[in-house]
Amino acid sequence: MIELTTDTIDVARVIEAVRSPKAGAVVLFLGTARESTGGRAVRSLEYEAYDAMARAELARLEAQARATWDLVDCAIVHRLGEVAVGQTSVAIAVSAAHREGAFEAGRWLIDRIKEVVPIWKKENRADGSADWVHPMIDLPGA
Amino acid sequence: MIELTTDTIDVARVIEAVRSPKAGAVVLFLGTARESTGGRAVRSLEYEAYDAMARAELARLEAQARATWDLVDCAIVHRLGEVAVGQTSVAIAVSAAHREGAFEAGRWLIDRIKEVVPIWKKENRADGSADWVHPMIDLPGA
Amino acid sequence: MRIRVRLFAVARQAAGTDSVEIELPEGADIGQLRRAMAAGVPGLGAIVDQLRFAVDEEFAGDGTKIPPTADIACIPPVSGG
Amino acid sequence: MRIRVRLFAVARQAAGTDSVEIELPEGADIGQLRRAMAAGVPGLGAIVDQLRFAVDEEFAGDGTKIPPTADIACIPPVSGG
Repeated sequence: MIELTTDTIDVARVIEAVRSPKAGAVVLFLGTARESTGGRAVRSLEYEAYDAMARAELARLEAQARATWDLVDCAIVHRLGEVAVGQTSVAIAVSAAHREGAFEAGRWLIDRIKEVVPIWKKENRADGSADWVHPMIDLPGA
Repeated sequence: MIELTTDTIDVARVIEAVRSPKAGAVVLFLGTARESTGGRAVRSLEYEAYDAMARAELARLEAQARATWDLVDCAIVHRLGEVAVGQTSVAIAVSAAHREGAFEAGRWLIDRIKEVVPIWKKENRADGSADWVHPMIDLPGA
Repeated sequence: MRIRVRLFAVARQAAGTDSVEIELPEGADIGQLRRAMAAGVPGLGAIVDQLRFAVDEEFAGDGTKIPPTADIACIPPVSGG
Repeated sequence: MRIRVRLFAVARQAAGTDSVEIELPEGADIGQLRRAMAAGVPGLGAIVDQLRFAVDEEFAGDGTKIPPTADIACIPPVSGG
């Protein structure tokens, strides 16, 4: 299951999507908006996606994770638009017969999402400033 | 938060217990009752604990995980009594500033729980047989 | 001294009771308790090396002296999670 | 040929628009597009080496020839999750 949504992520639904009598383990990862980064107070995060390609990349990652760890099921939901501090920006749930595969797949999926899925985050700060977060880019004046 | 309970585990409550504006990551692990082990159909699992010591050991593990990974919060709920196939036997949730610590702590906690917390599982099988599961013990006739 | 030992899971099932009383010399240690349990409780002899013991809700090694009034438990290999 | 290139995040913000049109010789590759974008789109010159490009929703290396009717996007370093 792959979803991009501007609504609040229903975490219980993401977990239910992967539960199965075949699974002995479920691992869920939530990315949540922190109140500060680099010592600066954050008001909200804002996510933008290249929608069609983001879905395609997420589907490729899901397929690769299922094949590598013999997952029972896998669900990935990423929020777009504004995300208030404390709220969930991404939810990844995987189920597997045993816990080793579930932990490894969950960790791999979030690591890869942060490398290849065309989704970008803007930090809206308490002081009124706002910047796109681009790892590896040291923007002049940022 | 440490709980042993004979009721269905409310997974949403376990997650809410660790959510925080200080956290950028939440990792949840669920152990769920599988429909078969070693090729034999399972009807339900049944958990028994040395209650006071299990709570004490879980509290020691929580304290050690908090200190090792600088967790924002940590919650562990283990079910006792009969657990039907598909249901949750244990829920572990941790939150941390970053995902590395959250994944490592979650994985370490379930590994250690399976080594040191005095809780035991009995498999009630579809064929009417039932056995306590004791890793390392090769019981005569088991 | 007479020690009451809690039993769980396969040990409880083998003994048919959730605790047994074991007679030990004053100042005995967990190793002596282990051997007395293996000899005196049906079904425990085969798994004696895998048993752990707890004194007042903490694991205790074979060299630990048993306090006469402590809470003692026999802990077969655990299988929670 | 005239290629429309989608822009996102910092690239969109720097250009002040969500797509730009770039004139390239027939049979040009992604490397040529990269250099043309750096020269022609305000703000992109400083980050030209960090940009990736996608052809029809898949990442494409600098040697990839650009099909005239493909869907082309400029992908600054991503920061989802």
